[in-house]
Amino acid sequence: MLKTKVKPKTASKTTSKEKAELIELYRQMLLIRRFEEQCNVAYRQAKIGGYLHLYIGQEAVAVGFISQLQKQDRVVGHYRDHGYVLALGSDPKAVMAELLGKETGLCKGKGGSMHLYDRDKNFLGGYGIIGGMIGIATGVAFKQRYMQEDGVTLCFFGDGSMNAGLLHECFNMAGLWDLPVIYIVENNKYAMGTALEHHSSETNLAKRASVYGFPSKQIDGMDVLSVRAEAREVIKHVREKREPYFVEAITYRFVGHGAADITDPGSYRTKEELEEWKERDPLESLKAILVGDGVISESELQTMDDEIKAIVKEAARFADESADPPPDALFEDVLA
Amino acid sequence: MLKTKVKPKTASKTTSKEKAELIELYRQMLLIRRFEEQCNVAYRQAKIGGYLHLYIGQEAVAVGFISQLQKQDRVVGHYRDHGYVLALGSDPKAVMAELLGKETGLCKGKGGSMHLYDRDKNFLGGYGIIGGMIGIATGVAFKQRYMQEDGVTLCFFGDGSMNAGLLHECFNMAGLWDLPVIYIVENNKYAMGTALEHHSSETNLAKRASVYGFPSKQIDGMDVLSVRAEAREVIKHVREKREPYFVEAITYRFVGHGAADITDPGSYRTKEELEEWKERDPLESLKAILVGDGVISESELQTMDDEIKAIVKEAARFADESADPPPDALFEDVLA
Amino acid sequence: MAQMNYRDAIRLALIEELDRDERVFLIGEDIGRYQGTFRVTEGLFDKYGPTRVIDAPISEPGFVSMAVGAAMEGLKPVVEMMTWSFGILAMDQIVNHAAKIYYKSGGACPVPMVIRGPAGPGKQLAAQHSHSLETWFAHSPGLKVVLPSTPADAKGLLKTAIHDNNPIIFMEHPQIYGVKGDVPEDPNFKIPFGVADVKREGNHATIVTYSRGVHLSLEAAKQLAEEGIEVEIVDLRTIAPIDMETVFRSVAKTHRAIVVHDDWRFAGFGAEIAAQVQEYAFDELDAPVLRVAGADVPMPYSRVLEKLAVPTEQDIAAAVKRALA
Amino acid sequence: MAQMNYRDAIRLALIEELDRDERVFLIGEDIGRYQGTFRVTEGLFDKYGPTRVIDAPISEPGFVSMAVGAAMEGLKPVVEMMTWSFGILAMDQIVNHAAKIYYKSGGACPVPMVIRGPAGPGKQLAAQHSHSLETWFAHSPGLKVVLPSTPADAKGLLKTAIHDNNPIIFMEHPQIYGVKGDVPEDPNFKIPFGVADVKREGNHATIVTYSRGVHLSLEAAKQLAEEGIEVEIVDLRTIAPIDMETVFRSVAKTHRAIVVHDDWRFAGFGAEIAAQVQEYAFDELDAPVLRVAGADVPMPYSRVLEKLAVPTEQDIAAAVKRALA
Ligand SMILES: Cc1ncc(C[n+]2csc(CCOP(=O)(O)OP(=O)(O)O)c2C)c(N)n1
Ligand SMILES: Cc1ncc(C[n+]2csc(CCOP(=O)(O)OP(=O)(O)O)c2C)c(N)n1
Ligand SMILES: [Mg+2]
Ligand SMILES: [Mg+2]
Repeated sequence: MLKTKVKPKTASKTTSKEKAELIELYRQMLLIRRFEEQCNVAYRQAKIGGYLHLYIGQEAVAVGFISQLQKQDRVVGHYRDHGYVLALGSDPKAVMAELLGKETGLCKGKGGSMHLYDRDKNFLGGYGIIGGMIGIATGVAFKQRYMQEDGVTLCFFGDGSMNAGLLHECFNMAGLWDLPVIYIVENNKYAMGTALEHHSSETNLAKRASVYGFPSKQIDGMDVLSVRAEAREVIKHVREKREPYFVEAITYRFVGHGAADITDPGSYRTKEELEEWKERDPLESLKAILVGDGVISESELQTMDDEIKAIVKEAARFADESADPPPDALFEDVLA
Repeated sequence: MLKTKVKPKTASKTTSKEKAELIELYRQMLLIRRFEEQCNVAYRQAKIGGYLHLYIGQEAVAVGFISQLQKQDRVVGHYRDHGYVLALGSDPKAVMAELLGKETGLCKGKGGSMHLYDRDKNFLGGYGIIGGMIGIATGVAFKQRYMQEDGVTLCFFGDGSMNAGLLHECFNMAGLWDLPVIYIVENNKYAMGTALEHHSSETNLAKRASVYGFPSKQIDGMDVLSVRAEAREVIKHVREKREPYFVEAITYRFVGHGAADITDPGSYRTKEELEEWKERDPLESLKAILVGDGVISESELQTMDDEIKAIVKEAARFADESADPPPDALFEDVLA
Repeated sequence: MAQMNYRDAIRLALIEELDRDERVFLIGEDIGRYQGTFRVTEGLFDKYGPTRVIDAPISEPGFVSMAVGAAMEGLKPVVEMMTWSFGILAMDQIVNHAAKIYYKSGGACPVPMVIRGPAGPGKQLAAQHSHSLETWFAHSPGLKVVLPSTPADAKGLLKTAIHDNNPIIFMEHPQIYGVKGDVPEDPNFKIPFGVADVKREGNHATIVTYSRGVHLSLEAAKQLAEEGIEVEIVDLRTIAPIDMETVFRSVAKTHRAIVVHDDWRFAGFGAEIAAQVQEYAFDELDAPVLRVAGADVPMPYSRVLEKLAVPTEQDIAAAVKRALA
Repeated sequence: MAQMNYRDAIRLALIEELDRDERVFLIGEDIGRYQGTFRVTEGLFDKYGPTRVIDAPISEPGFVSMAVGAAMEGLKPVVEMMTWSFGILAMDQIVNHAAKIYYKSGGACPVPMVIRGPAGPGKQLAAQHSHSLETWFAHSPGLKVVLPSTPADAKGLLKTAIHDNNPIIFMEHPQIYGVKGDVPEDPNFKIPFGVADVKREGNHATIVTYSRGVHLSLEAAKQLAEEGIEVEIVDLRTIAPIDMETVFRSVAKTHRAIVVHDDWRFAGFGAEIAAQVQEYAFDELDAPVLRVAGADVPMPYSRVLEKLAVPTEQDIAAAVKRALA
């Protein structure tokens, strides 16, 4: 079983600012978790159609990285993208409405789960084609360099993308032209039902990405504090040195590849493996630290959970009650 | 200036078999050289149209490698492909006729310079699309493995191909499935007019190819004896171990990218650099050894050159006098 | 004969061919351990093992071109495109390699391979996963393009495809995997390419279609029959090669033609049918050839918008009436 | 007005735009130090340096998608495809990304970029380098497709393309780079998309064409005029958007139409023209719409075979006479 060797770090909880930040990390992960759970319900109710890929288990990666961004920075992701927009602060109502294909959705109901966009929150899209997001992110970073801005671009994708030719082409150009892009592979061990060792000739992905003239490293993607610490360093490096960086975040998804997945666990991974990883639940780990160190009490956490559940419920209600796009919308937005 | 650090080796010329082999290496390189010179003439006479890429300067790579093949092995190449078929023993008449688009050509005049095929000689095609040959060769090696044969497949391409996404995808699959393919990049420092350091973020190509779970090495591509020695070892390794191998042969082209090239030398490389490399002419180096060590005399070499010139002249005559394909040929060979 | 659905009929053809010829192998993303996204290859990994049923990395250009090379050397690859929308990544390998190697080698190297998988809209898969690409492939010489509408056709045409010596584009439709029908179990049952099938006879108008369009047209035909309009439905089954004779014969009887397909209308395959019918059956036509096709927009995710973007029975019935007006 | 060739007219448009807007940059293979394969960008690397004129690695999918991302953030990339045959490798980036992002983002992210380069046969470049791909792109919503035939059109349309807010497919023709003509030097000179240009007036038949087809048709028109046949030549200039009004107006006058293009005939763009003319001008037609197009074969290398594979003046003249027979 491929598990990270990076040890979770404990937090320094000296200042009240730091305390608030820790709580905020937890709050964001919890929002994503509860939101995704609601999505699953809506999918079973056939309110959400098409493909639905949930982020449950991987919350620490998005939250840890995105917590370190500044407003001139940009984010691009693959189709498993709810976590990114929620961590960036998109309105859960507009996200849920998009998943239900409503006109009040982030993309007026035209994008759906795999194709969220939120320009105001610096999210330049979820992409349904493996590899696609890497090209887009590389171009966004190209613009940052071309205009001599100091922003950086985060690009999130899965281990399956390592085998897309486009990744190779873009990594080479990013290395050649020193683009301020941070490629983050969320290595959750499986591309759909194909295990890492069945799809990648080199299972150390940080090593695989090490030949394009820019640094790469492996990090523990299950521990949000560790992700945050690494993200801070990596983002600082890229912002200052103006060169790309590759990060392999070792993580795991606790749910099927897609909400429709009927072969999991069983056909390609075992129940035991899944259970073992669930013991490293990023929410549980942080909760243990927060409560153990007295940063927050169990009852405050309960209140937080209630609040978040209310937010998610409100998002579901909003989405339900929103109107479908009008027929004319079909022919709008084809050309700018 | 990127020049190989591998030192040319001297030959062991103990046996008469070995002597004959050395002379044959020279003969093949000379045939290619004279053939290419004739092509250049035919191009200026507008007998050859389209794109014409000559192999002058790089002869040692094809000749050294191909000299070590067995009959169950296969070769695939990019569009700069005259050297491969000539080293494999294709009839120069049929090759030249193809370049003139005649029905007696290797491909009945339908392929042209970039697309030679000679199944009888195990050449499965020159390909005009950068990267294309890598996919084909990987598939040919896949068949060798699937059918549990002991053949190997050589795949020749240029440094420019290193940036094709397809290379990355195929290298991964070859590594994953242990395919008996030898990828040989002829690093002649330029992809058309773009220097290696302007197109590749990592200029050590053997290093760039080192992350797919199979061995890679850099060799001196200007010295045919060195190429032959390395080829022998690499082919033996792949034939026995059944895994891929990557070879970076450092070489140089003495002519423009294409016969039509009017910007060379000058716009992207200097006359001085070109002259410096010409001092390492693979024919001249081998000749010095052969004559110096008494393997062959100057006058025997002159006789050889006369014979080869006659062969090339005959090929030119044959091609000139051959008929164009008949009009009906247009619609033949579209479907098998 | 056995009753089975379209998905199972395709699987049956694969099994028969895997059993018949050891050179036949399957390759594609998640066709093995995961049992196939649309479960067409369910059980085959267990039955034939990883040598014959290969889970590929997400490298469409890579494994398609690998299959081309293998085919040139005599293997018979059957590649699954998880959806044909991903085939867009492999256009160069398909159109500029698989389709051209036989010609550019002067007939020396045939490329006997099949690329199969679902193509078409209707599952709310949105802009990037809902393509019908038959028009692109039909436009490219050196390929054969197959679009079966029924389980029996799917089986018989896939068998022919695997026996063929050329690169075959085999497009299934995600909305008809569950459709049932009688399927011959005879392993020698094959359906030749380039032979259209009249799925319904009628005198008033000819509907030329394939794949899902056949089912839509049959539905529309029922409605129309209630109003006394009898349409003839020509299922092309393969659009390259194409059986225009059957179309012309039908038009000579009905004097009206309507083309139906999911793919975008503008410069879509319907245009070719219209162009040929007006060119070669000009004097037979009592009305222009009409097209019922996908709206010229990227596919929207919203269920209601997606419905508006694809042809319906109503659209077809309306077009037939317009042709008859 | 200045006399210049098509190649120089394109370069002039690039220079004006590079000077006007710092967000405009050029990227492509060997467009810089090598001066461009067809020398369209000659001198621009020296003038604007490596930040504005970027030599790309041989990574068509890579640099096209990078340009898409840059365009989403407000830059104005002008990508050179060394030939459009290599554009086949970037179909996914063009058709499934550039063309769809505006729609799938619900109108949030326009993608203002131009991809330009030569497309078409005639230089003995053989099977893999001779594509005309306009049909594929015209078929794909979200793109505009431009095919200028003259130096003035090339300049005016390229300016419009760079000012446009959408992904533009700009196809030059390798055989007309040397063609000369008067070109307005006014940097404000632009030609709107979707406006066809009648390059010759006539009453007997309408030729609908673009790019090299215009020159062939003008030659054919001369021959025909000697026999008393006066053709009208409609140069579409852009096929998406398309100006069918001008075509219909001409057909209403001549009652006959012939479409001419280099691209393959089967499911080629001519089919769309034929389908629309027969649909919307059915009663105007005295003869079927005919197509003069590329042979449905991979392009052969042989000079004599290549000549047979592409349309000629004679083919056009013969088709016109057939339409008039
Ligand atoms: C080009 C392409 N091929 C195939 C697919 C189908 N597909 C969607 S997700 C997926 C697996 C991706 O796995 P990974 O990148 O590891 O991301 P994860 O789902 O694990 O987050 C596949 C094969 C696709 N979307 N795009
Ligand atoms: C996909 C693709 N893009 C661009 C080209 C045009 N092209 C032909 S050769 C060449 C340079 C290749 O250089 P390299 O691979 O180093 O080989 P060399 O010519 O040096 O032998 C280019 C860009 C092509 N043939 N295919
Ligand atoms: Mg994964
Ligand atoms: Mg080179």
